[in-house]
Amino acid sequence: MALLELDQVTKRYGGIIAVNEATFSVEKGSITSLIGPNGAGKTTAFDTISGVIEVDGGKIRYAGKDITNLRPWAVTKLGIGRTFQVTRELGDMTVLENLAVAGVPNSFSSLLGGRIQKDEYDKAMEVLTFLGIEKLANELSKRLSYGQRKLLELAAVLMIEPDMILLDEPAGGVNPALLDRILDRIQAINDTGITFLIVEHNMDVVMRLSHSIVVMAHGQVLIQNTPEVVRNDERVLDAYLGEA
Amino acid sequence: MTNFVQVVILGLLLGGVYALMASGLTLIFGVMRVVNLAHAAFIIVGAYFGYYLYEGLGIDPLISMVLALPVFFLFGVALYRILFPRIEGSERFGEMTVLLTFGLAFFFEGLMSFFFTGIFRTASTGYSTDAFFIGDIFIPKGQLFAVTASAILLIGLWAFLKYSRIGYGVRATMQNRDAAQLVGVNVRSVSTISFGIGMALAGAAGTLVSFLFAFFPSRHWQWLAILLALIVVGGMGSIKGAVIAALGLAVLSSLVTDQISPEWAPMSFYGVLFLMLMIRPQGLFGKKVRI
Amino acid sequence: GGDDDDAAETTAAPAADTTTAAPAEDTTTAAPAEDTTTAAPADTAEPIVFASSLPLTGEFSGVGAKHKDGYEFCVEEINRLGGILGRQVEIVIEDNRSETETAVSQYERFINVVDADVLFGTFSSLLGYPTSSLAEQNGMVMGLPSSGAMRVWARGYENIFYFQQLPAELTGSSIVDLVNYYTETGVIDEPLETAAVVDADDFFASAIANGFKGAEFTVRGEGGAEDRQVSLAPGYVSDMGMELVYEETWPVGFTDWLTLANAIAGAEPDFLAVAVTSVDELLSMVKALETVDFSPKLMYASQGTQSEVGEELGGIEGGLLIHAVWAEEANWEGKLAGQPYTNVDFIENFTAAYGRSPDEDEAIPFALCQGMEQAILGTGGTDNAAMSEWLHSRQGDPVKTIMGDFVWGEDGLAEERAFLVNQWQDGELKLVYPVGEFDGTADMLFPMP
Amino acid sequence: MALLELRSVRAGYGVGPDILTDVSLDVEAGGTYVVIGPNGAGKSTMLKAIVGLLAPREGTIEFDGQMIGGKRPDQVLEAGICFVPQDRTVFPEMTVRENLVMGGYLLRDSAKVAKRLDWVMSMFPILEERAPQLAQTMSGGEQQLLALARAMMIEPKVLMVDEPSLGLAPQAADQIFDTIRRLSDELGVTILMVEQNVRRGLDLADHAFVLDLGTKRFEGPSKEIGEDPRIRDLYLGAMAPDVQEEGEG
Amino acid sequence: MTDVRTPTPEAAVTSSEPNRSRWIVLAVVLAFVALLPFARWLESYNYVLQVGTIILMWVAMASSWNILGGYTGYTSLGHNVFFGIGAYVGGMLLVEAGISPFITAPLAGLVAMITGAIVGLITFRAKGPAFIISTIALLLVIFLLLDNWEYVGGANGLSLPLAPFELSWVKVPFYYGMLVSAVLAVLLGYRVAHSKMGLALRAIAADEVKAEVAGIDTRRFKLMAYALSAFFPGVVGAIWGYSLTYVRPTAFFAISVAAQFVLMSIIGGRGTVAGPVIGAAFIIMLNELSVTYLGGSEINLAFTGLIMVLALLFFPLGLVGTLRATNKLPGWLDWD
Ligand SMILES: Nc1ncnc2c1ncn2[C@@H]1O[C@H](COP(=O)(O)OP(=O)(O)OP(=O)(O)O)[C@@H](O)[C@H]1O
Ligand SMILES: Nc1ncnc2c1ncn2[C@@H]1O[C@H](COP(=O)(O)OP(=O)(O)OP(=O)(O)O)[C@@H](O)[C@H]1O
Ligand SMILES: [Mg+2]
Ligand SMILES: [Mg+2]
Repeated sequence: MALLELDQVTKRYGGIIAVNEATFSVEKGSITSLIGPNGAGKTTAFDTISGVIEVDGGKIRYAGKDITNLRPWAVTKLGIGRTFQVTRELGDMTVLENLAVAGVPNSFSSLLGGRIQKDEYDKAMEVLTFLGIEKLANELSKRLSYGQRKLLELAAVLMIEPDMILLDEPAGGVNPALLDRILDRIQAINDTGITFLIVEHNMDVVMRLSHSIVVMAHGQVLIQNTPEVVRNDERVLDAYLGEA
Repeated sequence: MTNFVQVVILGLLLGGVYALMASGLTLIFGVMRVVNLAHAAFIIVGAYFGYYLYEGLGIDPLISMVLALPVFFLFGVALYRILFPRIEGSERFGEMTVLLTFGLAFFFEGLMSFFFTGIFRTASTGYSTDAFFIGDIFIPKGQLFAVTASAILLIGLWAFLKYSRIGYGVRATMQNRDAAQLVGVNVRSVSTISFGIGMALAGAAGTLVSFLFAFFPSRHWQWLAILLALIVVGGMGSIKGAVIAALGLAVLSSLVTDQISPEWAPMSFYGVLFLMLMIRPQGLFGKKVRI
Repeated sequence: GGDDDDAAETTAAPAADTTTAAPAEDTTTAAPAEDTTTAAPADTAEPIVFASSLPLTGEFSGVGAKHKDGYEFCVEEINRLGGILGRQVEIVIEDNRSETETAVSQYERFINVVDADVLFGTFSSLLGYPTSSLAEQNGMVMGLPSSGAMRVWARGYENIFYFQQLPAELTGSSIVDLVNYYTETGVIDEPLETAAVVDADDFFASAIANGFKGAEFTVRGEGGAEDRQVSLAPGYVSDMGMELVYEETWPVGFTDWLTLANAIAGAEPDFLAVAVTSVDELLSMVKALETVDFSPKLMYASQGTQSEVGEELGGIEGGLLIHAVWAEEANWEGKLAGQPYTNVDFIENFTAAYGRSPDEDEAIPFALCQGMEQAILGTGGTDNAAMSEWLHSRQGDPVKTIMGDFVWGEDGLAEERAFLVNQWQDGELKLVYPVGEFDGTADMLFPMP
Repeated sequence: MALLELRSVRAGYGVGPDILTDVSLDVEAGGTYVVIGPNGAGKSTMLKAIVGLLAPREGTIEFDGQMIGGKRPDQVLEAGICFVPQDRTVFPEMTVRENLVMGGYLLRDSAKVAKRLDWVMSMFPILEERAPQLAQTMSGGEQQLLALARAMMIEPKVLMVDEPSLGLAPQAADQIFDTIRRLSDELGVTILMVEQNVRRGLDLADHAFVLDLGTKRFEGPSKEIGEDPRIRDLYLGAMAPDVQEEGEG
Repeated sequence: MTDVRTPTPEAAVTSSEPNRSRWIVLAVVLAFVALLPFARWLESYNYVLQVGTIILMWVAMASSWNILGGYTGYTSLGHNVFFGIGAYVGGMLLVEAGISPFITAPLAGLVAMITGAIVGLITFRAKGPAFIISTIALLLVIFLLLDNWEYVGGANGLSLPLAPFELSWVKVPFYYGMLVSAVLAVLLGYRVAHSKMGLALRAIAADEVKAEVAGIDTRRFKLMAYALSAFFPGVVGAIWGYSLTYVRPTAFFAISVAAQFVLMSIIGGRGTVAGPVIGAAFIIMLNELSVTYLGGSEINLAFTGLIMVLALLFFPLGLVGTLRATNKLPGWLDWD
């Protein structure tokens, strides 16, 4: 059963149609990749799903529920976590606090709860240790290197413990030695039933992880199919992979 | 009908002067992200400049305005060099400058009170109470001259920013300091220059104030409030926006003064500001940034 | 600038004349003063301390600074004349930046830290209102140089005294008298039928305007007391037989004077009353009226006797009527150090000391200081309770100041006397009403040029 | 003598600790160099120190016989080093065209700027298409491309790029690497880049530095570095070279 | 590599709890402040209490402002709106119903709080400098409205009866009123700083979109912050109006009053618990000193301005912030 469905989703900016009647779906428990040339509309698609921008048309359904134009926090609370391609760390907060934000209840009771509970702390440290940045736990996040920020972005979404994780270029700028381990981890998490939708330009990563691939170009969805099929599709070669 | 036209004309003339005052403020904001709370205080300094040159040496304020440009430019440059380098690259630059310029406003108000006393002043030039009459409609000369002078300055400023190389540097710096440095802009000198320009505009506007309004040192807070409203309505950092907001709101305020009551005239500034926030938070010409 | 020089010259001239006579007078007046101090406890006795917090900076700084001069000059004069009861006098004056919070804590400091013997009031009702409460609470006498709106005096306080002739609301009565007088004498030779009243949205200014318009208002009762209904009906405009054709109020920080002037011009009133918060508003208004080329036949403003008005307006203020609590021409006979100290003495000595002639904003504080000095002399000390009682019981034996005689009622308002009315004529301020009471009153110009 | 020489450079941010503890390296004119190393090693910091966004605390940076350590970025650029940082910084409220024009800020001569503009646009047709669009409304990858293209508006002696392939789709990345190669081959521009896509970085460069914990750990010809087992395990991961073999094999 | 504090669970989870010696110093200071009114032998008793009252009042207000301006990152240059509203509510209830503002102060706070939430709905549409300016506009709008609302006295304002206390005791209730407000406001600030809500607010300050994507209902938290930060200004406004005996728009709605909120917090250290407290004490004492010793001359204003500029140049993060950054902050001031 499809966990997430985009149905004719459209987003326009003046004359530019960033996403043009895009329709695709993500199966529950799968790792689906969203690829396409620069400016294809991938990030915009993420933005519409996560509620960061409003769509101009179409429907987005998650677990059978219409989540079109829901506020971002509500989407998150429904179980969809996302990362940003251009990282958005909470600069004046430490790495640890960046992660702890995931545990804030949306009510007055948040005034009563202390800052970081023991279990949250343990969870955060576990994630950080895995990504090899546990030493940075008390560093202000604006002081991180590019790659470290990418890792923090990933750590933050893992903290939310979502049912579905949207990753926007998780591999960009990450050292290959570490990337190896991250991919293993994604696979491990996926094995526990968590669904992934990943935007990525690194084809090695895409091919290694994906069960299904969605290809976008000029705002439109060209094809959605298995890696084998996509890899050999003419249009995809043309539009995206080029000679490589 | 004549009265309506008359009131609109008066509003436009008042707005022209506001436009000059507000554009210096919005320029400094645009380039340096500094909300210069001392801007109006510097306008008052400029007003004293115009006043004393007129009273002491008999120099017409319109000529003082031209003199004020280099004088206040240098003043601004000196001030910038003394104060800003210490906090320039700081992470909290924006909020620090609010406090810094607030302190400056107090400092200069104090100095002015000390040197010029708190007594109200106004330069009585021949034209400051004179008017051209076209049929039943009158056009006050002082305001007309002031607006013409403002317009010339603003066009000059606009052309400078639009076409000169430094103008490009100024715009680049205001959008992305690091990137500007990396394409070869000397941001320190560009910031200094634009602060100087903002100051020159304040000084020039001040000389106009010297014969248009009665002023004294602590008057600046009231001016500041109006100018701040104008630059938000116009879209912060947009000179075009500031000018249009100044003209539009001044006309509105004149109409309110005439038709309803002067008591509600300030509402045209602050009320419109509120409306603007509700329908278009970024202001008339402010750009909505990609989230 | 030509007019300014004229003004300076004309005011300087009489001063120069009189100073030649001054030395002789000085010695005579100084002699008895020395007598009182022959016991010479002057250097051993504790000085008497006056204190006032004034708005030397900020909104009211213009007038505040002049009040400072008035107070300080009075203290200098007292000391020159030998002090009070053989004690020298000191005055502590601090700046409150036109802020209530600062003003209040300063008076608190005067009372508790400086140990001031007598508090002098501050300028503007904004500051006068809360600081006078403080004085009342502490049982300290406080003379107020301003804050003339009736509400201030309806609070039932026992220790505050107003140093002007009339509360603000009744200011217009003086103009009524003036109009009646000049109509009778034929100077006003055209009928005045319509009137416009414009005022700043301010405590004091609107009080004056209310008098003209005939407003009614409620003064809320204190601590369970009944509310008091104050009616100014039918209003002075109506008293003068005019019809009110335009009334408007402008807010703080108003800048659009031309539009307002244009609207006034549109109503074409014969008489225009303008009540302002500070003189800069008057300057702007007069300039705007000039620009729209409108002048009523008669125009009154609530402030504007200051020499700067002539200087800044360079002549166009001509014909403007302003009520005054004080004028150069009014040769009132005050007292200081137990001896006569007339208005003429004041002008002369002030001019000698400051190199410029005084104006009302220096005269009022001076008179206030005179009053307090007489209260100290009268009670033989600085017991404020006694002083308050003494000041309240001046019926028949008034306090004599350079602003005339003062007798206060229960509420601290002075027994009503008419204000003076000045008129700007050719860059000079002339006393035009009352006529005949003082030397040097001029005829009113009518209509306005 | 090398074109660019770092000697015992120590640097850090604000009052913080040293990030670069002791870095010395030589960049010869006309060469292509790649810097690799784990995240947080100090690669970007080193480039920032060279270009003047960060003043070295100790040590010297000499370029073309001139001491540039501690100079402002615009002075360093004038001297001939052009830098494209990792978080591509475009002028958000300027159009694509204006951004490119800004790239030629130092040229002063508007005819020259126009000429370069044509050249750059012809090289990246997507930018020509988007010329009037505001830079901030471009996609992540498009902005990266724009920032790179902007650096090509002038002909520097040294082009320093922090991760040229970052965020670019494979086709676009190929094009960028191509362009860099051409700049080096045809115009003799010296290239110093950081690259996490290690395989491609080593492919392109003829010389490599390995940076870790703020100092230079290894250096040598790219080929050797790529095959060194120690380096491979520590910094390249099992994947990069293997996949390369797989992919191409 | 960066030298980071090694995170221990204790450090991260409980680092916020001041240790023992810290508590002792704090308790001593608080006891001193609380017992001050018993020092009746002081010659300048009433003056000391008066200045103390003002300082405490500003401690309450600056700490409240800090919730919005410090943690949430929304600088309000119109916070005296709530101060004034509190004064009007307290004043009207006294005049109309004869209930002492000491009793109605919490109600005044509540009204201010509700106003805050409503105002937030509008002003939160703007960000950064535009938000700052919109708060100034709010101030002027409220000013205009009250200035023209005759029921509450219009421009003439409200005149209140003198507090019915004997002279030698008259300052004491006001002092304690402000002390209680100040302590509660600081505790609220502390609570916010050490709660999940504080985390949420700081996240909002850092990046609203990111905060929201992390699951934080930013709109709700911002309104909560605005409302909370309006409460104590309302409370102390009611008390202060009573002590002035006089509530008038010009006395409460001046921009210079609004600026005090910001100055105190920034000079003390924005976004820290102790900052506004230090800042309030510093600014009020500085003002007192400069009007006292430089009072005869207009230079005192220039002097205040100069101190502000210098404080900023040399303590860019505020006193508390800068000391902390250089590790010189004494433990008993580290309340974060
Ligand atoms: N602005 C800053 N202030 C303080 N510390 C910083 C700052 N920027 C980076 N650092 C620290 O300096 C170290 C090196 O950062 P740098 O950006 O040079 O790493 P890098 O090698 O480029 O890593 P990456 O591959 O992730 O880009 C990191 O540990 C980081 O935490
Ligand atoms: N606010 C905006 N205004 C105008 N155009 C926009 C705006 N936001 C995005 N676009 C346009 O929409 C298109 C899609 O952008 P998007 O960021 O979704 O691309 P992407 O597929 O994520 O590309 P990349 O791989 O480079 O990240 C781009 O052409 C971009 O220029
Ligand atoms: Mg993208
Ligand atoms: Mg890097």
